Amino acid sequence: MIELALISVLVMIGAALAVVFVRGLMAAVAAAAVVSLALSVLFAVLRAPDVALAEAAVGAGLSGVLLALTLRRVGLWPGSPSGDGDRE
Amino acid sequence: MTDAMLLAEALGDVLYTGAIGLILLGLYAMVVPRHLVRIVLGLLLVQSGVNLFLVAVGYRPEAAAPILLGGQAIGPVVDPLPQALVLTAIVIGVGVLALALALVVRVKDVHGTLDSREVAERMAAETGDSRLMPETAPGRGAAVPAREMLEDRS
Amino acid sequence: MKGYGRAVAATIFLIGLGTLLAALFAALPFGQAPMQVGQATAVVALPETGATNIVSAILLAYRGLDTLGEVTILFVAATAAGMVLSGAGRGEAQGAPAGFILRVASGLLFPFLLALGAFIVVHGHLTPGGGFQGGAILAAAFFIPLLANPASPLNHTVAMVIEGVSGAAFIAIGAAALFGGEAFLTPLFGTGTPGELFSAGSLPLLYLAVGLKVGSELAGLMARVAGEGGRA
Amino acid sequence: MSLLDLLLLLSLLTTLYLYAFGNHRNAGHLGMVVYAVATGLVIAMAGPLADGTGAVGSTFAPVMLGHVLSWSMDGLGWFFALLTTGAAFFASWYMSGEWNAEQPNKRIQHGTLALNVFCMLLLLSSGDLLSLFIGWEFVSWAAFLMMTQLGSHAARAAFRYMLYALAGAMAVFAAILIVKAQIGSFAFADLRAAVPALSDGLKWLLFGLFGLGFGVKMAIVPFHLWQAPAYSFTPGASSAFLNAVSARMGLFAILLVLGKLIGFATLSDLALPLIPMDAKTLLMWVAAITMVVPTFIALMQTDARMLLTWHGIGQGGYMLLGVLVATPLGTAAGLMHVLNYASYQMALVLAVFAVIHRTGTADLDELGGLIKRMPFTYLALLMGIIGLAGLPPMNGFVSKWMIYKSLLDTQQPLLLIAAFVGTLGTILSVYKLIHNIFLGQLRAEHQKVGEAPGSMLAPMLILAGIGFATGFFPGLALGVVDVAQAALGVELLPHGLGGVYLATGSLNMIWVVGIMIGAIGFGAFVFYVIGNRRYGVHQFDNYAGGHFLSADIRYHFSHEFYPGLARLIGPWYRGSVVNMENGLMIGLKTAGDLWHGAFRIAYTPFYLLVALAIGLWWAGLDGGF
Amino acid sequence: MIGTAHQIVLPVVLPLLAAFLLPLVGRLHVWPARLLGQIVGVLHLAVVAYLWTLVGGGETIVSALGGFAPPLGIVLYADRLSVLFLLVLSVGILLFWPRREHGGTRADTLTLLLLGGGSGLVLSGDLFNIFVFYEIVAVASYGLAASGGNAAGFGAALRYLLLSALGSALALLGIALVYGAAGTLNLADLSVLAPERLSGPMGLAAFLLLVLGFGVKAELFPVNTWVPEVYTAAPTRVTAILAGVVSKLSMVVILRLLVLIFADPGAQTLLLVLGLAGVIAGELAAFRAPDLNRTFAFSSIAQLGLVAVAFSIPDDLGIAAGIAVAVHHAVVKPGLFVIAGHWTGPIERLGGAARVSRPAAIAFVLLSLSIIGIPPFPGFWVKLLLLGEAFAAVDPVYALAGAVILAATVVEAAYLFRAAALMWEPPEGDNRPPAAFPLARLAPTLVLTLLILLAMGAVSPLGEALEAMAAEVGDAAIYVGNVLPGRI
Repeated sequence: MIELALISVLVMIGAALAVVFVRGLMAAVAAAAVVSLALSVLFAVLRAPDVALAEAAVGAGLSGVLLALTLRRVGLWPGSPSGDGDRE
Repeated sequence: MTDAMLLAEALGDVLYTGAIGLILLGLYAMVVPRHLVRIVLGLLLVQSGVNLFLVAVGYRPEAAAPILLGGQAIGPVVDPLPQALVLTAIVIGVGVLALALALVVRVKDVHGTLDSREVAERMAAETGDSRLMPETAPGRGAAVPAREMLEDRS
Repeated sequence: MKGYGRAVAATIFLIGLGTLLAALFAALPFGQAPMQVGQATAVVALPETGATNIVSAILLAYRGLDTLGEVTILFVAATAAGMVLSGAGRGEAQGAPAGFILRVASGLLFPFLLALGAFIVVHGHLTPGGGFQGGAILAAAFFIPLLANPASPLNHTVAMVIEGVSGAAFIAIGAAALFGGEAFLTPLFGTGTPGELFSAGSLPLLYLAVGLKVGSELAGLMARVAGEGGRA
Repeated sequence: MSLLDLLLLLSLLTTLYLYAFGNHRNAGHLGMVVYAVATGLVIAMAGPLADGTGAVGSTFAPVMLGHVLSWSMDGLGWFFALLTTGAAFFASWYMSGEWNAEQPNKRIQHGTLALNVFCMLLLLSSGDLLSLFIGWEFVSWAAFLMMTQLGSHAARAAFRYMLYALAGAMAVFAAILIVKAQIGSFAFADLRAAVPALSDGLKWLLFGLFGLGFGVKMAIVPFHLWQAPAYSFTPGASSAFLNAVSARMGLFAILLVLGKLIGFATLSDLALPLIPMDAKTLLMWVAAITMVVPTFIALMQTDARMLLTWHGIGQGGYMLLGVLVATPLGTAAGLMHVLNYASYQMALVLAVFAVIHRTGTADLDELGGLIKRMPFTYLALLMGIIGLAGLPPMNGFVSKWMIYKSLLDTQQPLLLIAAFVGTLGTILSVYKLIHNIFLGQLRAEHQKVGEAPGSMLAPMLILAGIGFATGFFPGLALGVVDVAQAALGVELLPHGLGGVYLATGSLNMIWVVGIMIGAIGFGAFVFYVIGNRRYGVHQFDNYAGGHFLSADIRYHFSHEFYPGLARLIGPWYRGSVVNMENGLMIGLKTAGDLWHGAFRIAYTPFYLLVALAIGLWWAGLDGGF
Repeated sequence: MIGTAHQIVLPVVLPLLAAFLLPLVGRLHVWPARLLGQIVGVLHLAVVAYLWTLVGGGETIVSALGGFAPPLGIVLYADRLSVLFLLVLSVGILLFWPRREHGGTRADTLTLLLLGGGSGLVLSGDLFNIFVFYEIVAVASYGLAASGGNAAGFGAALRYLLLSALGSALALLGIALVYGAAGTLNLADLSVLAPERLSGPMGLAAFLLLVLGFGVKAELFPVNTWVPEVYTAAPTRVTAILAGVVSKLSMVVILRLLVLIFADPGAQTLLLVLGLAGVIAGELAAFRAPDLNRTFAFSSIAQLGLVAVAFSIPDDLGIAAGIAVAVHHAVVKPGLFVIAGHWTGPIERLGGAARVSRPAAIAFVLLSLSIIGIPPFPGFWVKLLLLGEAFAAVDPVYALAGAVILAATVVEAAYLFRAAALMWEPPEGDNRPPAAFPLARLAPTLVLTLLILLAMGAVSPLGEALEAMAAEVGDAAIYVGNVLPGRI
């Protein structure tokens, strides 16, 4: 169990580093979703299934979708018509 | 000190480190980068870190999840209260996130930029002279005279 | 370079803050928190409310006002987001229907997600999950078809009616107790047989209201951010 | 209902009435009647006050937040109240006739005058420290309202005054709150009883705060910068009233709090470390500097009003010095100087405003030769400057002589020299005043100027006459002073109608004036009758260097009147105090800009981060987590 | 005597219920929805007035929601303090009900939610529940801040949101610390347990986090950077509500926390330092503010700093002074913001304002005098109460704070009267005088000015009521005894 926690924390911190420092915002958003997933694993480890479920559904799923939609809307999604890519 | 306690301590260290790491990285992302989306992501990280800490506070080694399958209490359970709190906090978080993103979309719309400093400057320029501007003017804020008025007036 | 100055200053403060936080957290020995209220609740939750999921019992019974507040926050956020975006231009990537696979998949997914969400919501008082998690899935169920075919707008009126009525229902269920001279949100209908679907008194009803409200609000939020908010 | 109630109610109703209906042409007359009645009421109060311990209380005593506010007038307040209502009477008289007819904002002028009178009476009858502070604020703001009447310049000057006054008021506020915290009461008697038990540090603190607060109103150096412009840019009668009375409120408060409650004796026991000086001597030196510096600044003024108001600051120094001597003679001198100053300064200011009324200017470079055009104004001004300069036969001489004498008696030669230097400066500058306005060549544009109307002449002449009468018979004024002196607990000064009678030397003005008039009459007799100088020279009938001068050639020497002195004083003129004030303003602005900028920074969470880090560090300081 | 009137929940759920249904009504037509909103506002006021009749004599109402005895369930707690601020909230929101903006009925919905959330904030007796209601208020205020539909409004709202949400996250961390250390969230329960479990650095750290979190809305230094931006960019009425009412609600929460849980010198010092820094920063920045809106924004930061200083004085009268400052500010500042909202633009352009609209200029002067603290206006008595306490406090640090406040008063007078004096001047150069003030727009200001003038005549009764209220609030034992009878 501790191994799982350790791996999840490592993944989480790594993803969080990516959220902060990676250049593209799309990648950052994806990394944020990874943070949420790792977090939900941690919640499961902590015997909080409700929270894990919520984090996975809301944190990783919904928030990620919202962020992605926003990026698309403000033209930071690589494929968006008038977008200048996701560079800041 | 038993193995179980050592193990719990190690788990605690790992989790606390994770929570602190998320909080610090989130704070960094809110303070240093200037892109508003990045700042929003930083906020997300801080919230996640706090949530993790809150759940970790309620953890108890060798206790079951607070769901009484079969309708019976079997042994100790981990503290359900922080879990309920975190559940609430997560939903609050997503609400705030959605509003933040809506504002991001709109700020991009009206200011033409998502750079925090530029937005601040444009706002200062706009509110320097008059209050209500026609809203359908993306990228407005180039009103130089208004900016001058904000400068030193003896 | 000015930017670096800030980064360096922030890093210094953050390192200091991290040390302090570590020291602070260390003062709360892991796994040994007093948590007296939590444990007390865990003991009495089942007999008092009839819900086997203690977290749900806390959310709906002991801390029902929190939950009301929480759905309210979503509602506030949705309203505010609607207001903020109501004058905005349409999203940039509108109009182009998604590919065949997504369309078909969304068609298949819709009933599945709907059923899953509903299941999670109504079993919230028994098993992990509940109004929020289920509501999120319901929201996805309604939102994915929208992604697949942007031309078919989310029916805002329906969403709004669900949103308003379910919120009002939550308050109405809570306020019903007031007329009996009890406090707001006092569970009704007794506890039933723990573990059964129809148990835990009015809690499943509350969770249903929460699930519907959360689902409609989240769907509305996503639709608005996606650029569908112009008409609401 | 006591007499005090009646007095306060009367002035309050007058204020309300005049604010509403002050535009009526009879407002000035109404004011005269009211102030005459008020003066009568004040005089009627004298009876119970004469023995020094009595007081006329008010039945109005509201309880505010558990503090009973009380008002009661003792001899000290009575003395200043008499001054106030009297000055208001003359001011109102001045405004009753032609002046009244030509002013655009009569309602405000009459209303603010009445308001000031009311507020001052309230202050003068305050019965505890809290009502004293409330009265103090009222007086400050009422004066502010009076000063802003003319807008622009006046408003700026008034604004400056307000900042000074408010800073002073805050010092007073702090002081009374400290008193309250220490002795648990706002009552005068409690403070008086508790003073001996207070620590030296606390006494210094109270001395400093009260001295600062009340000193600002008195315009003692270095808090004097506001006064001259603020008083000068106020219209006519209001200006005269402010000059005569307003700054005296500071003296009243100093006498009441530092003199009566804390006690000048207590102050002289407060020794400064390192240098041989105590708190009282320190204040006396401040008074001495206030006598000298503003007087020489007055010398440099080119605006008649500014010249007079700068003198007003210096004259305040004499009064403060006199009362600080604290002997029967010194106290009487200081208090008498208050009355004397009020009479001649009012006459002077009213005369100058009469000149402005006729010529439209008070610029000393733009006037001259008005003696034939406005002879009665000239007479009033002449009598006034004689009083201001402290020369016989006017009353200014009596009080100044008493001040010199008290300094001599208490062996303070340095202060005596300062007083003489101040008087010298006064004499020099008042000559400039009368010369530049009335003597010399009449300007072409003033050929048609006529004498001021009777409604304006009468008050100033009567005031000048009072100045002469109390110079001739100082006993008239000393009798009034006795009441205040008794209330202060100072031994009464032995005096008669003609002057003071002391073991160390007496002054009998009846003899002085008598001899003077006799000598002057003899001189005139010699000059006019024996010397046969019976015709006057026409004002334009002049020549210089063998040339006859016509009226369009300016030969009237008025610009840069004292060039040598100007070179001497010039560097001091905009000196350290002005720089200090500027520096303070610049510092304030810079600090404001810094904070303002800090709020405009783009990365606001940064503050949160910093505060959090520092706060947590601080929280962990004692004992760690 | 404890009444267990469960109606206490009505001020919370009534507006929420109406808010949920308002969009449906608004779907039909706008005006019935707006009418519904305002009717509920009036109803709220009526309920609050009724509650006042219940608690006005010193009684308290405790309602354990769901019938679950505290500390397991959430309790709502109404004493005079709570109901007083409910009253302020209710009246403030009714006076400044938002105008009809382009967002249809959404502003009305948000206002109702603000009303309900704010009511919950002052009534709640549970730490996390307070957090939830705080978030409702916060999110509603983000939305309202952007409701002007102007570009600056969106930017300001976003930056406000980011700061405030970060603060909330930190407050949640503080709550986590409190729960981790004490194991309960009920304020009364915490009050009993705090001396044992939350004393020392841990409690101080938790308090710091909570104050920095809740302090965002209370405009506490240094988390008040959003204030000038939002108050300038938001619609006037929203500004009036945020500055006048919402900030006070957060201060009430901080007061409850301070009195019940963190009643130790460290926490008091912290609040004193933050409050004093706010006073200094606010007054100095206001001194250099370019327009009236920013002037008042900064001045309100300073006033909230005064409240914090007052609350930090370890004495019941300090609490009374703090409440007095808060209520006084809640009455005065919205009125001033209405004026600032109409006369925008640089202060220098105010020339001629008094000629254009004398009532507005006079109201400005009267309210300014009161806020500076000139007798006989209520502001003076408020300052007397505050400073009297500061100078009487045992710790000489408070006397120093009092001196700073006195000095700040002079600065305050300087900038307020610079503006006031300008109003009576003719316009500078060929500037036009500011726009005339329609009486309808000025009405709230006039109402509030009248209120101030009326309060002048009732200083003593008000002061006594305040002191009684403060004595009740300041005694944690009363609170604990009411919520958890038998624990003390």
